[in-house]
Amino acid sequence: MTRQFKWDSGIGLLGLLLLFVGSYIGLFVAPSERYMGEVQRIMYVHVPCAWNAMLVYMLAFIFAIISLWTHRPKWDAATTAAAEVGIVLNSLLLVQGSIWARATWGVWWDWDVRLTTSLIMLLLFAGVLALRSFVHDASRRATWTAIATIVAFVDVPLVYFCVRWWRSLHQVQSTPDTVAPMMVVPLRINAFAILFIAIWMMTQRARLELDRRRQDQVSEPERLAPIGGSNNA
Amino acid sequence: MNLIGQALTVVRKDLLLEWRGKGRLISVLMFGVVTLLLFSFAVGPDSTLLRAAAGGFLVLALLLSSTLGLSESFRVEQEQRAIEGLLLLPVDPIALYYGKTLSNTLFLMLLAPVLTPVALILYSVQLDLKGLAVLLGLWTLAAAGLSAPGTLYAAMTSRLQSQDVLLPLLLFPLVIPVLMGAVKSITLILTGDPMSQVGSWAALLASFAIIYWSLCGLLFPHAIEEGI
Amino acid sequence: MPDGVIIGGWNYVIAAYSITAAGLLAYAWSLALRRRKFRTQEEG
Amino acid sequence: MSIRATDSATLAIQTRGLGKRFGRQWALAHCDLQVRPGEVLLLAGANGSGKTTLLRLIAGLYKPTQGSMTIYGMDPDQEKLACRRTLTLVGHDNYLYSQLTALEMLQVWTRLRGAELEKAQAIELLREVDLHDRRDYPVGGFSAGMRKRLTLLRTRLEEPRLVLLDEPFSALDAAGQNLIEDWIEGYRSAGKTVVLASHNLPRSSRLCDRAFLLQEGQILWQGTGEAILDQVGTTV
Repeated sequence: MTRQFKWDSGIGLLGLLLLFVGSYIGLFVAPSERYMGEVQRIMYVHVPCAWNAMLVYMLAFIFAIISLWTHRPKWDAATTAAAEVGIVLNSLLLVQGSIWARATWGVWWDWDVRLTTSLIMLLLFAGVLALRSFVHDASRRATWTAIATIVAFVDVPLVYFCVRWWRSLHQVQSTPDTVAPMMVVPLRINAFAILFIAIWMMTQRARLELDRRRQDQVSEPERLAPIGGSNNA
Repeated sequence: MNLIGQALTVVRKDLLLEWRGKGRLISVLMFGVVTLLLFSFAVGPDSTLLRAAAGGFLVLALLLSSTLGLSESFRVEQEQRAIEGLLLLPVDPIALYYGKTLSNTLFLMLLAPVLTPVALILYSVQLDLKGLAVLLGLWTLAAAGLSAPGTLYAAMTSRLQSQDVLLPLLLFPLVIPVLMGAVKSITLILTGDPMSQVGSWAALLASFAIIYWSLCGLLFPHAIEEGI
Repeated sequence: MPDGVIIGGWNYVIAAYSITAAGLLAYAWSLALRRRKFRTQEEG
Repeated sequence: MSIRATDSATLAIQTRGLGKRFGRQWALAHCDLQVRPGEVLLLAGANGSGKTTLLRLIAGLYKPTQGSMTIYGMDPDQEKLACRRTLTLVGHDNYLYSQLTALEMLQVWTRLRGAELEKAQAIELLREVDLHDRRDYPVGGFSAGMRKRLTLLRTRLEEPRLVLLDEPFSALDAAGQNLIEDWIEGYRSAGKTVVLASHNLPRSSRLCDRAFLLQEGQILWQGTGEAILDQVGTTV
């Protein structure tokens, strides 16, 4: 237990450290972008959050399939943890996206493909956790969480293509045309930083879920002594 | 074969129940009509605006009515736990799922002949017979797409205290592709389709329906493993 | 200077970074709190 | 009355260390049951002693938390549909759709069992429970006793080999109770297995070959039908 505790806090701390380093480079070392100016620096947290949110949702999907297959509590805990951490990253993503929209287009919200998709994604997975909170029986809760996670994740690509078609007359994704090496470095560092932090969060959340589940696992009562004599078979 | 027979028995039973309880169908229809009316107040008496939004309003009326119909279809099952009576029989859960989904699809299709004329009149839209036929086809695809995850989630939430909140919460974000596809394609039918884009939207609706009919059919037996 | 260049905007950058930090911290804090609450519950 | 045959294939029901936990509560624990084909078994015990849980576990409506079982040699996990074909359970609920008629209910159930019910057969069945005059009325208008009788007809459709009855006598009048008693006698002579849970001990104890007394989810005592009356008189 204590050894386990060490590895995940280690990863968490490493992530934190990397986040400081990456953000420092992103904020103060990397050059400002030609058109976006300083605002482009938001990308150094925004893009890693986006990558990791997708990654964590995908983990939730994979864990959900395993959980449905094996019915093991640990996979249910992993599914829940991944869905919840995904929601946290997704929320951050939306706020950063909104700030980005404000800074570049002058509005707090734009029906951009990625922004819209991530909002719908957030609602999808929030629904999963809402459903979960209403089910009392532990094994049914696990099954239903897994099912809802699978159903929600399969929708993500559909939503993405749909929004893209829906917004067919819409500006091409703005890609910075001068990518200095000093822009790639903080992006990569922060991507790993957020990944490590997400892993730490997922392990903590999964442990919490397993502890809760363990609390319910009362062992079978002692066998009661049979009563009566001659009639007993 | 046996699977299809069982599914059709479930559909027959559901249609009979729907027919006997006409009040339910009529209430859901009235609800749809009322929403159509309310939408026109939200936009105001500007007929150009209304005409442009007619397709969207029509699909929203379908979507809002669908949750009522879906939760109703399982309230009947839970009233005297008839669903448990079905689960105790040697019925394949997959047959049960497809039976319920098919009858829910048919129920939603029944809304079209009432809601479409009301929308055409209220929003003063002209539509020829061919357009009407295409619209019904799109409506069918949308109904099938809504019913597949809708039946799964309606079954899962049918014994939870807050089904009324939970079902739309789960279903609405999920069926956004259906909503967008149906709104875009039906609007094109109503306002003209110069670039003939209806086909690709119909393809989107069809692929959503196919994906979720298969996926939810696979998942439903797990969902009811320990009863509902 | 080319057209459409955004000048300044440091306040947006600061807002984005601090909200991200605050969000991550808040969630980490809630995790720690929930686990602690659970542990005391189990002992009590 | 002891059973020496442990070959599960020759037994109608065999459970080994069956247990079911709901949340933190064990509703059933350490349940070892061996029922031979053709036996009529009575489960007795106070409310919450685990009778219903045991019946629902056997019927496959719950998954056991612990232990295993076989139904006529079949593992319910592997051969779910075959088990369902073998057994029938009538529990506390009536499984009815208020808007269907008595006749239609019977037809739906039979069709889902994969058979077809002739109208004449259905009327004959309904006559048994004295509902033939009401066959075309929606069951929503039926009294509790009439609904119960209609639902109990499920045990006579397609005639399963294992009949599980949870409180079959509740909500029934004396005539109805006599009828169910006759049915159970009929099942016994036809070689079917019956497990019933009941609070109506005077009636059910004279029906059964063996009786089990449950308390706090465990089988505390087993013996003959006559003996359970004395036993319950002294302990409960």
